[in-house]
Amino acid sequence: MNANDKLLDVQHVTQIFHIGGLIGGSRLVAVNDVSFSLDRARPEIFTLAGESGSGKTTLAHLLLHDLDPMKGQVLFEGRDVSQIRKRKQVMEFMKKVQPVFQNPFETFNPLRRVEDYLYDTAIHFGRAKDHRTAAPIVDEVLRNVGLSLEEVSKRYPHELSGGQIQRMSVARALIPQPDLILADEPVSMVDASLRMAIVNLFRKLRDENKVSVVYITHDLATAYYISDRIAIMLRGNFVESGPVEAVLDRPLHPYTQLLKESLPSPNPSGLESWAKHIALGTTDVKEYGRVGCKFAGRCPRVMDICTKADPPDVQADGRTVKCYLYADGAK
Amino acid sequence: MHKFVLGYLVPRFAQWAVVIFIGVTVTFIIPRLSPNDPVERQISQMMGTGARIDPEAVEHMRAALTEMYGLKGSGWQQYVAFWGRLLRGDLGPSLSTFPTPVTSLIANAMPWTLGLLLTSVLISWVLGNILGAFASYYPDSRFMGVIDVLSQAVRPIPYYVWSLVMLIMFAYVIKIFPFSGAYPPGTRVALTPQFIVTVIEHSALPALSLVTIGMGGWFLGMKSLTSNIISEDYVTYAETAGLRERKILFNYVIRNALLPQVTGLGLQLGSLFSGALILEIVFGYPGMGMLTFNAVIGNDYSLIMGIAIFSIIGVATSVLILDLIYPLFDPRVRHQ
Amino acid sequence: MLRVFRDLLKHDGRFRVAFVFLMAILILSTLSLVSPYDPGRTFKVPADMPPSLEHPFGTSSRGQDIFWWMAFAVRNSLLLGLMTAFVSRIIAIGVGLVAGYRGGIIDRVLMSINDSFVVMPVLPVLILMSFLLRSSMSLFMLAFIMSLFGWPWDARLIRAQVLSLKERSFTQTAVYSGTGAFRISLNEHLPFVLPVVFATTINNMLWSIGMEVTLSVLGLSNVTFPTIGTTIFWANQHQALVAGVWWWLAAPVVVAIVLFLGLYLLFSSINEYIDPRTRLRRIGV
Amino acid sequence: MALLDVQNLRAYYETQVYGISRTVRAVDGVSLQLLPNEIYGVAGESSCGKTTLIKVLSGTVKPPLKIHDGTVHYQFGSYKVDMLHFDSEELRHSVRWKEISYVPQGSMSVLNPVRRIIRTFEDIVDTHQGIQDKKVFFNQMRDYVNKLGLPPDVLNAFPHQLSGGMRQRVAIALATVFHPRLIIADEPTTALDVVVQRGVLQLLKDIQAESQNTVLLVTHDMAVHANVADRVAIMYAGRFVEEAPTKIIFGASRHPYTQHLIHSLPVIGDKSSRASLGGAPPNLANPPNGCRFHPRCAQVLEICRTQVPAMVDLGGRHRVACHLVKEATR
Repeated sequence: MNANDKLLDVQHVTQIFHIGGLIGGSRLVAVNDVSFSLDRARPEIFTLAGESGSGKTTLAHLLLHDLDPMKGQVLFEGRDVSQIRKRKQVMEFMKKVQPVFQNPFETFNPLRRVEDYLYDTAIHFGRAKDHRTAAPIVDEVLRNVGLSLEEVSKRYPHELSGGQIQRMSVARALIPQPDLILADEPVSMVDASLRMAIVNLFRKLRDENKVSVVYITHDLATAYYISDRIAIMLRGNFVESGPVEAVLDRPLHPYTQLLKESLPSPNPSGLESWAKHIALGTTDVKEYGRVGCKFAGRCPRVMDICTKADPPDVQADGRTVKCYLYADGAK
Repeated sequence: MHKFVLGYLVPRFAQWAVVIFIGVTVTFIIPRLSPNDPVERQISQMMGTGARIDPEAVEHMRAALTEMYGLKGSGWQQYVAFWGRLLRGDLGPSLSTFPTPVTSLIANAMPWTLGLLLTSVLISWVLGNILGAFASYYPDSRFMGVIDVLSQAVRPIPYYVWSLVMLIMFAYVIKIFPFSGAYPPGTRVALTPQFIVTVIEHSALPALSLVTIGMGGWFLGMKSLTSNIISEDYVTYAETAGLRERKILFNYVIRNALLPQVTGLGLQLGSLFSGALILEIVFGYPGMGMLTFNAVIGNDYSLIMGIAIFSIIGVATSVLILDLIYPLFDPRVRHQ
Repeated sequence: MLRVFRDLLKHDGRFRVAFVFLMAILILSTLSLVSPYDPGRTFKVPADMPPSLEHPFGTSSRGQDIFWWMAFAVRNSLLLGLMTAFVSRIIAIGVGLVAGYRGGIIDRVLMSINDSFVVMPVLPVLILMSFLLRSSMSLFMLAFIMSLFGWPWDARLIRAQVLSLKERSFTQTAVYSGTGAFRISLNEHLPFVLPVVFATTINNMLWSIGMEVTLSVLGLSNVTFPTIGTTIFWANQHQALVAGVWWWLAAPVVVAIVLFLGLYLLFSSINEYIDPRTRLRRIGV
Repeated sequence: MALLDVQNLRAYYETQVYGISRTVRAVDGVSLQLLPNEIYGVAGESSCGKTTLIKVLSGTVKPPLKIHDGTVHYQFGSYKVDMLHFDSEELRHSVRWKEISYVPQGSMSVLNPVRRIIRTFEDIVDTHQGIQDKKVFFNQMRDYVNKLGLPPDVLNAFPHQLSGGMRQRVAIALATVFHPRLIIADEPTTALDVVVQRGVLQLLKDIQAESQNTVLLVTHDMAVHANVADRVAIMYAGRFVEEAPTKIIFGASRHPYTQHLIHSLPVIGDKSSRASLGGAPPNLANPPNGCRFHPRCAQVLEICRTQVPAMVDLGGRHRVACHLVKEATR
């Protein structure tokens, strides 16, 4: 498996932020030694799951080349993303990687017609010469996401529902025929009744359009429903990553177990387990600064080694887990 | 705590230094740009008086004037010498009232302007803010409606025109206040009670016009600020919790609306200072404004330079003081 | 544009007042083209005549008809205001958009210069400048110098707005639609910035005309050139109030108030109308 | 005896902007009863009118919101309060926070940013009860928040220094300081992470169990209702479509919209494909006539397009407004 048949290859990426004044101020390791990769041959949906302050959005900025990593590399089709400087290279990169944003009502300028963005994308990425030749292409991608040009043409964002706008956002991303879509919490602001339409859409993109998706979310339920592989993030670290069935059906890392347990299940029978009291989370910044495992402060099975040094990445039951409980010596 | 010092205080002092540096440099450069050389003008003015002065004395005069104007040597040497003198607090002698130094002229004019400016700015700031908050918290009260219309009418009018209107109305049409000056000519300047009374009586009209103009501005500013804050969540929450209106108005609405007004005061100081200058000229009030007027009439080049520099340093320092006071108002700045 | 005008006229009292005031000013200034008297020449009419049918604003001690003189004065002051506002807008928008969008070192440098100008008391510096240029200070030069001092406060407002717009995701959507940085500023950010630009234009006119009045009263501008300021200068010079020729001083003061009030009311009513929030509410969000 | 009885409530937003007047019929004919000692859940998606309902029930109706019809009667023991026609001063003095308190959604913007938390406690308690000795009061509050799982130094902190979960617990502590009979919680945990949300909801449940009062819990998250609420009402486009004890809502609901809300949620462990509703939530400025759900309903009948379905009582406190049900029972 040589390098260039990997669509995306993230190698030991670390990003450190400086908060506070010019000199002094504390260091925050937002992303700590993260690695994963997507194959070009097999399009898949890879989920980055984690709560607020877990570093998943920072990682998204690193993948989209908004930020360059302090350590490690992000390779796209074998080439280091941080080397992309010139306008032509940037356009080439954007042709292959497109984002979908969280808030439908912020994705498009409230004072411009939504369709203008689709026409711009078609023209700028060479799919059409002008407005007239762009129309059929725009209509085709809109049908692809379950809408039609005539249903949404001349409309401003406030004249469309959250669900419709989010679909247009996906349609816009499809126009340059990208290989990878990076969706940052694409459904969290959409009504539950319309949410499934968008979620099913991502599945269709993978199966029919052969587009890989990096899906960023805090909602494990939708992640389980559509993704092939998942990585659970805590304070900048991959604490558990692997096939979604392994990670979520049989979670090993205590934090993943806590996340799964805390998710209220939509049937009243499961009352007792949910009612069990859990330790109150300390303020985020303190947990970032911890030595060793970031979860040690709250982990029901903490050992003293956990507070000494960063736990190793262990292969167990078909996934990788960063926890001393499963390190070979510990059994 | 040190994060606050580095994050907030250091940049403020840096900004203060930059403002003064740019201000002083601008006042240094302008005269050098102007087509007519002040030394020649001074000499031609003297020649113009018809007195016969032999050329040798003129030559001597030219050297002395050039030296005094700091025009000796290359541009860079002049600049360094300029800063040297400034740091020693020597702004050179005033020409029209030779040889009294500029600094002493400014020294006895400044207290008058400060007195007038500080009192009227404080009164108009406090009054304007309180009334502005009441106006938007009780929108249907008629009294507030009248003040609102008056402030909108007064606010756009520049200081000069407004002071003229006040002068015509209160000194000319309805003779309540004396015509001009801070005290009748010839009274002994001393800290005796009657002297103070005459000063107050004389400076009432300029103070009144400064206050009415200033208050209009602060009133409208505060009114729009509070109308946004009234719909903020913490105000609705306080109302839902059944707090009394007075407590909500003072501890929630005004307390938060004051923050931008404090910054606003800082940024307005420059224009307030200019406004006060103009007012003094109209009312013949013996502050920096009158000093400027006399300097212009007397073609006193170095006095004007001194006034310009002094005003810049004065305003920049007061803005710095306001920036230092601001964290006391806003805990979010104090506790990062 | 007509619809906007009709809406405002119908619903906003302030706009109606502003409309009446500014029409009066415009009529007065266009009359200057047909003025029977040349403002440069004095003693063409009997001096110190109170307002009468023949001389609606009366005549001045310098033997000039104040009404026709004011026609020229208002026109020149208005011209000065427009020129200063126009030039300073260009600088303000340029600095605001660049500092806001580019960020980084450029932003920090531009803003530190900007803040020093905002805080600096402009009048003493202007006095120094006009003192030296004195009579050779033409209207255009005064307008240009004032526009050098008139942009910083507004540049900061525009920058603040661009900064917030840059954070909103539709800027990123435009970037990923392949749009260039310049076109993004034009299509995405300008519609939001225009209300601020418009509001500050009128504010700047108020400031510059006011400043001209101040400078010419000190005799620091070309006093033979009729403007609102020079009228007051001559009235002061001839001790109009003491001599009882009150109408000579009242005319410029009244005209100034009508001009400033008209501009301010125009500013606040239109500012509210084109504010994106109300515009969205009007479209029926 | 019902703590709250609402009959046929209609509350609309009337806006007038530059000659364009719009009426949004946010709450359009809602009737409900709250019983003592229960957690009553209201579920509904965005723009279904649940926030407007809360504004009316908590007595914070301000223009452009106007009450058009209906009655809202509270019964605090022997003390009757007609919320729509009640003297605002007496309401402020004896009902607000003593009988009805409120837990907001985003607690970041709810606490006064420039005052320490203890000051907000003092403001509320001093207004209603008066504080004799500030020192004693501080210690009382410290023990009280400690009991609710908050670290004691939270009282001296400013709101911006606390995490989301911490602020939400402070909001709950504030809302329960007088042990009111009714606590209205408007999406109390939407802005929180799933672990913190669980902690906050457990706190709310414990407080309700201990003081036997009533909690009106409003959230779009059906799973939260399943684990917290005793009874649940489903709201759509300004009207109640179904109301029943939680077990019936999740086990035997009769309204297509309720069934969709429950079955559309993906669950860990079950990858079977889930359908989504067609169309979009109705625009309340001109809602569809008849049953407002009919444009999106899979089992729509002719009658649904024209006639508004009445609320039918199926017994066991299970009420539903749907022509399908009326057809079946006839």
